[in-house]
Amino acid sequence: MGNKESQSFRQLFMGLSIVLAGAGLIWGTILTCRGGDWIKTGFQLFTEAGAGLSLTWKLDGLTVFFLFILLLGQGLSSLYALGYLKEYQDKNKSLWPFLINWFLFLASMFGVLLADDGFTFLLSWEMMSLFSFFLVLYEHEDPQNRKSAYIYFVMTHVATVLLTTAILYLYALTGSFAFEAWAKAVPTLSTSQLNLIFLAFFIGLGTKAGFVPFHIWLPYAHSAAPSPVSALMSGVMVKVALYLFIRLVWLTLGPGPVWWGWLFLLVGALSAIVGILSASVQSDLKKLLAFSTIENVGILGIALGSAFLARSWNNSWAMNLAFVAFFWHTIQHMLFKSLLFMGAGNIIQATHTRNMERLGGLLKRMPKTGFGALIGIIGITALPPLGGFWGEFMLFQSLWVNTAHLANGWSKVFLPLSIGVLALVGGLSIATFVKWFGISFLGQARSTVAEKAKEAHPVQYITPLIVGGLAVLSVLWPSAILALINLPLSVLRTGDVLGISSALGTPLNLSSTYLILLILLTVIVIVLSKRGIRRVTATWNCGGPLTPSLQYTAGGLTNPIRVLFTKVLGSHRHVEGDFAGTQYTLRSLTYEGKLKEVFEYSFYRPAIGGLIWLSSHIRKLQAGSIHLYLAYLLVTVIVVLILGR
Amino acid sequence: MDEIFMILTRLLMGIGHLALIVVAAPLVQGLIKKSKAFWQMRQGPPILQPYRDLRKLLKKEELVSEHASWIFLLAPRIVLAGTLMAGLVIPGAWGWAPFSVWGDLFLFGASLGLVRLFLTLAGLEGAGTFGGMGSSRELFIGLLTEPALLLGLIVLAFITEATSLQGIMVGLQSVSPLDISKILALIALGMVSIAEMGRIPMDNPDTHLELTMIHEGMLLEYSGPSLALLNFAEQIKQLLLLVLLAQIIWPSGLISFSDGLLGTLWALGFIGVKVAALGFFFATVESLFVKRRLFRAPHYLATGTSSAILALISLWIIRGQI
Amino acid sequence: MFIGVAVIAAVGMLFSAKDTYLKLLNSVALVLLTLSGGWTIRKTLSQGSYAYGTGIFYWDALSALLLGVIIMIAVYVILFSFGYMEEEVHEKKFPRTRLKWYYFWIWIFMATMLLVVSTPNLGIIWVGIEGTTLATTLLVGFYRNKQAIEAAWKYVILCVVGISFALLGTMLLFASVAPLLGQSLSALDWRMLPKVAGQLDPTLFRLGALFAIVGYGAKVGFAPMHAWLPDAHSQAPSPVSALLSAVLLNCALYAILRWYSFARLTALGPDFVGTILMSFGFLSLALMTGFILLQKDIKRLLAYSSVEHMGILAIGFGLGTKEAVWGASLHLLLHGLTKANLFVIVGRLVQKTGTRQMARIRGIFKVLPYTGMIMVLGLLSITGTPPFGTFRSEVSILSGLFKTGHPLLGFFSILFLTVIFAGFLYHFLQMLYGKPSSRHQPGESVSTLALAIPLLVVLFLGMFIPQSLNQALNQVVKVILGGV
Amino acid sequence: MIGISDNELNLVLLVLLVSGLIMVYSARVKNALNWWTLQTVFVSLLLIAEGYHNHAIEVIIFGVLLLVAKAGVIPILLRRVLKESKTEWVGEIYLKRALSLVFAGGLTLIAYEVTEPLMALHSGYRNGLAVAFALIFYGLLLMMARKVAIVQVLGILLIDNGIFLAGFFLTQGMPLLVELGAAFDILVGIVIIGILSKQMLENYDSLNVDHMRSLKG
Repeated sequence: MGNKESQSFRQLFMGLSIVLAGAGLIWGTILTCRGGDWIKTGFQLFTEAGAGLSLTWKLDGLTVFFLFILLLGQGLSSLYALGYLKEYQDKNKSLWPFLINWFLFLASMFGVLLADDGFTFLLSWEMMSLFSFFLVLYEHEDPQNRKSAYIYFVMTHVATVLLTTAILYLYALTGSFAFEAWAKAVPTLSTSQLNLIFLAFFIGLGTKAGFVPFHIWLPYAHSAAPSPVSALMSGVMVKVALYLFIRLVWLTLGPGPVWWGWLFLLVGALSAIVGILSASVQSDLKKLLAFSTIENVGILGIALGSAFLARSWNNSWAMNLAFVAFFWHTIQHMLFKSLLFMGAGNIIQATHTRNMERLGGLLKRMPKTGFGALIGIIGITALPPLGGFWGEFMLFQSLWVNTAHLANGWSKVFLPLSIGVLALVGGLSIATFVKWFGISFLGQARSTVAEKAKEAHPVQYITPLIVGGLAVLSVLWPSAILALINLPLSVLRTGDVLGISSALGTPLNLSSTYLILLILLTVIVIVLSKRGIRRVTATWNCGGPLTPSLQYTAGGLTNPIRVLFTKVLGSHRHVEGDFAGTQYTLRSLTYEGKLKEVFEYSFYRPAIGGLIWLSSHIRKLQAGSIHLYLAYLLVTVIVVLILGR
Repeated sequence: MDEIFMILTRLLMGIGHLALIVVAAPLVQGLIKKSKAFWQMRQGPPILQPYRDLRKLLKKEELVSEHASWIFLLAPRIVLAGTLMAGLVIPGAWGWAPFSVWGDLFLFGASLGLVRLFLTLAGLEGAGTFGGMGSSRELFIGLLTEPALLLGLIVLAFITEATSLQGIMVGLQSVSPLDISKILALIALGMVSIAEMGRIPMDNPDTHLELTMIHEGMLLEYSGPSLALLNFAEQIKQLLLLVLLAQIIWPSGLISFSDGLLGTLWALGFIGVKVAALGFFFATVESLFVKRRLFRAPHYLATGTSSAILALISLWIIRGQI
Repeated sequence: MFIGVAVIAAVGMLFSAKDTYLKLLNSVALVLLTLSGGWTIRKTLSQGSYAYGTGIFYWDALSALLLGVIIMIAVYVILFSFGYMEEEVHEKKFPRTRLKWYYFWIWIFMATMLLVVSTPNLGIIWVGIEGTTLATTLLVGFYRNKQAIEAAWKYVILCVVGISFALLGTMLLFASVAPLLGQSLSALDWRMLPKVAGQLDPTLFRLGALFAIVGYGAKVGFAPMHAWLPDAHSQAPSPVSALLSAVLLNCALYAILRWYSFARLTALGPDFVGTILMSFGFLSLALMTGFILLQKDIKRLLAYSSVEHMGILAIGFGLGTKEAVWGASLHLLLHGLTKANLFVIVGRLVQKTGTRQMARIRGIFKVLPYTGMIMVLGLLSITGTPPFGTFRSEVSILSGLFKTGHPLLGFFSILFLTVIFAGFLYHFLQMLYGKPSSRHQPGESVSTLALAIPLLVVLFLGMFIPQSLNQALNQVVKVILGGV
Repeated sequence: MIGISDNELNLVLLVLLVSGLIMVYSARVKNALNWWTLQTVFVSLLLIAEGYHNHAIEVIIFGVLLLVAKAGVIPILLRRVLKESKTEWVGEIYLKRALSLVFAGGLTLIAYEVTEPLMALHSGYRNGLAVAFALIFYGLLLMMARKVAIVQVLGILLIDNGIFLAGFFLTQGMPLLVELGAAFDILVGIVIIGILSKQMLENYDSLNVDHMRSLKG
């Protein structure tokens, strides 16, 4: 389609998407503020589908919360896409695939959130994977992207195998697809059945959520997709998977044995560590962000685990805290991660590279993007004053409460250890994002593309700033968020969060105080230290001239981490020095560092290899000789006759 | 009416708390320098020297690298402010902290994290080699200290069943000074704070030999007022850690108005003595050991973390809950 | 009557090789076929069953379903083959004079299949099935090159042998029925059989059923008797492949279903035949994953996937629960449509690119965008991805598998389906993107999109199943499960 | 019901079985063909005898037709093809002749084993059925273990004989329509296969099926 009309289509579609999101948000807010009793009851809408496979939808507080996330994400990323797509349009790349799949993807996510029975869920779940796959595939010119999309789609399908199995198994046991029917029937099931179903759900959904070790696809897909899509996938789609954990495991499969909680806690901790470790040694703008998504999912997993444990130790305070932490962090991560992906998108469009080793000094050239990104990294590293911290704050607290109120047992050691893990993760994430921001935005440009970089289209830096503004707002006015979080909590039968606001409110109101005080102090300091003259000079470099190559590289900045965790990261380095004859004068030095995805190489590749081997042997059956085929026939006849008697 | 009065007193006390920290910080620095000099058989600079240095730096002209952006100038301010924010949760001379809600011990570590973030960013601003080197090492050591710090504090929280530092201090009064888990936690915190204060064996505050320095490396590009602020912030951080340790070793509980002026002054003197003693102790440590190379840091800090974990286990074992 | 139409048309084809004449005749025949067939189907579905003449011809819901599939696909494929064969002639694949023979055999083939679904007599069904084999043999070998002949030879030999087993089975059946219904033709009428099903001599009948299933199974292409299928499908002209895959296999399956539906009533019990069907189906499914995963030839890929889908159908029907059979009947229809469409579009593709090796086909989206789109739709439909109807039918089949207490089988079936999906996706992505080779002839008109009609039907059925179809399918279920 | 006693019947069956075995064992295509013709004659004679005994004229006619068509037309047709293709030896594959004879023996046992539950039938008929099955298995064996196309055709014909025999013993004659259909199909089948083998000759200039293994995997 021509340039002109594609422009109009771009604006039309994205505008529509934004308007829809806005309308949805406003409508929802109004209905919610009007003390929505209807939310608790929920409404159902049947559609004729024959053979008892009917599509049913339901809306309750839990759904409303995630719908809020979805709508917010949709609005923001659509707004961003409005600017981002312009580049494709200038390259005369057809926008149709993007626009159509964009809408269908969003629609299917709505379907997943609203689904009230297994079949509807499966249907929309598959479609969600399908359309996101097409979106990842949008930049198919690069074979690497095609590979990523392929890996993504296949892994989600393998996960869906387990989901389908579990759902059909439940269907066979209860004779119905409806979630309520399952919940009713669960007490009648045996423990082993329950555990099997739980495991199936855990792996199936965990793959989509990006739990380690089912996370292989996530870095590929999220980095291959166009940035608005990455924002949507990281910010929203992953959360949809987590929503299903609550819907299917917490609400449907019921409390379950204690080890479920431990599993969540363990896998969560593992994901957090592995995710952030891999992130810290990446030098690819978007891969790094993708890995950090895995980390945050891990944190959310820890929160879920804490909630499950609290439930089985019926410690309602810890459970409330855990859930508040969970939902709070969900919102915050959505905001910050989409913000960062938008920033990355701007950089990529300005420099056409994702490799941080070629960036640098962008803050001077794209100041507004840079400012947004700065807010983003403070938030994502879970540092005060921004919201990222307060979520973890409550998570810490819930873990502490869980432990303190526990009669006895080794759990009293392991739970606090997870606090230690979180601390380690926090430190690592600081390192990671200092690298992400510092290397690409600070210092001097490492390549000509970085030097020539220009600030992005206004929409593209205004949107991140809006997101940042929202993040700040959420800290300044936490009670609003609490009111929102109250909706799902009321569904999860964990009592009213405002009920314990006496205990909970204070720290969260503290968040606004903290922010204000910090700004106040900073301002005071600035005012007080405003004396003296400034002079701009060259950086001191032992007297020598300062070339870009003298800067610390992205790899170098986090090299200590890489060295310390060589085993976990599967890192290989190969240094080659060319000494001119003597061993004193070094002519050239080549350094090559490689990272092997440990899980990928230790589990997935062997599995695939085995599959290929097997099928290559099966193919030998068709050897091309008709005599052989006749032999098959004869043998079949005889076998059937013998067995059939 | 009395509500407003309460708020006002809170505010005033808070300001007083900060003021005390601000005033005392350089003094402690001078004291430590002095005691190091004592071990090195030197005269050493006068105790008030740090004040003079700060004043001089604040007057001086400031050089800014051509590659630096606005963050270069913003960083020192935020670093100082963040350090002060960390100060708000540390119970001061009167065993009272402006911020004392449950969970504020996490706030302490987090504020220091914020400080670290901006410091390291500032280190990258200069586009030079040493700044990057400093940031890289600071980040490395930082991520290793965090768990030990948090776990140590958590153990104390479990001992006293409170998660606000003030509550912990109050609770610790009733705990015997020789409580095994407390001592183990203390060891952990001590090792952590050595690393945090950037002292031997982790880092050498006095050196400017490029290849060994960490903290100084990040400050290399700074001069004039900004440098003053950064140094000042470092001194404050040091003071805070010392106070924290001191309060844990020998907690001084809440002093209410009822104790009157005398009691207040007594508390002030008491904490002064404790901090001075600790400072002297660390100076001694610094004089006895040498700086380790970077990749020995993990072992050192792992020791800290493991002692914190031991503290935890021992706690439950003693309580007979395992 | 439409059998007559088919036969007359077939004979008529021989009179002239003129292009316009052939096209005209075909079109007329197709119109008549559609009209009479449609009328029959309507009548059948409205009154449950419909007997013609003295009951030599008889249709119930099941036959009507098959009849519908045959006619729809026949119209689609024959219309397509106008342009296709023309192109082949241009490319000197065969002399124009043989064109009429092509149509002649096609229509004979049609006639035999129509006979199969129109007669109520198991004996005649056998004759018809054998007839399909003979009618298609020369079509498979139509290009008369080495490979074509090889394929035809394997096809005819294997199928004739298989079918003769089916004849033996029919005789055994007759032997067990004759004492009860007398030595007449009506003894093999499956309207009579249920009445006496109870008193059949089980030993004789069991032997007969076994032979019949193995025999017709060879024709359906159950593994490990599927060997002829990929060869025949890959060597035949693409329209013929479409007919073979989408219709012929279903007709053979139809024969099995007739046996199955009353074998359920005999002393063997309802599950005897079902179990055999299921084991064949599962075996096919399992083996085909391997063949599909490492396939190099695109038409063979489709052929193997036909075997796989026949396996799914066998599982579905063999389960014998209402839901599963419903799904299987739906799947029979959907698979027919999808596979016909895929063979047609792939036929075009092979014509344009001049190769069947998938490794040589690249960058379809660049050269043949519309073909590419249709291929994406086909890929999604054949792998049972929502929102396509195949998803729904497969889910109901699988859920039947779970309901009858085979969760493990169910799990593995889903797993195999996924592996197959991965294979298909891989091959198609490779072909659709990348850098097109120079030999590809770029460019095509929007009219290509018209070829996607069957897929669009499948898509529609995935989102909404009209009440009428639903009722028809329920009737089919009744027929197969005997009023369950 | 057919007018001959069990002994005679068993004798006939023995002849049929042996002829089948010899076909499996024979090294020359021509021999196999001859033996098959002999077998067919016997089979059709059985039919005629039955018809004669039951005074069923149509059965007799059918038997005669069968005699002419199968024992007359087909052998001639096949001989012609043989002459054209100058094939003489049946090419062994997988199984040498001796070994295939052993296998044939095994298959015979299986045939008896399979028909064993059919005790309900008259014993002579049961033997007949077993022989019929054995012949079918022989045919398949012949097809899978010999290279030459014509031998495979012979295999089919052998199977056909077997089936016919089975039908005879089971049902004393299927409904005529089906019988005719079956016979007709076989004839057409042979014709088509003949055409194919002609084309095979053109393309491969030999009737060795084993050359055709290009379609794999």
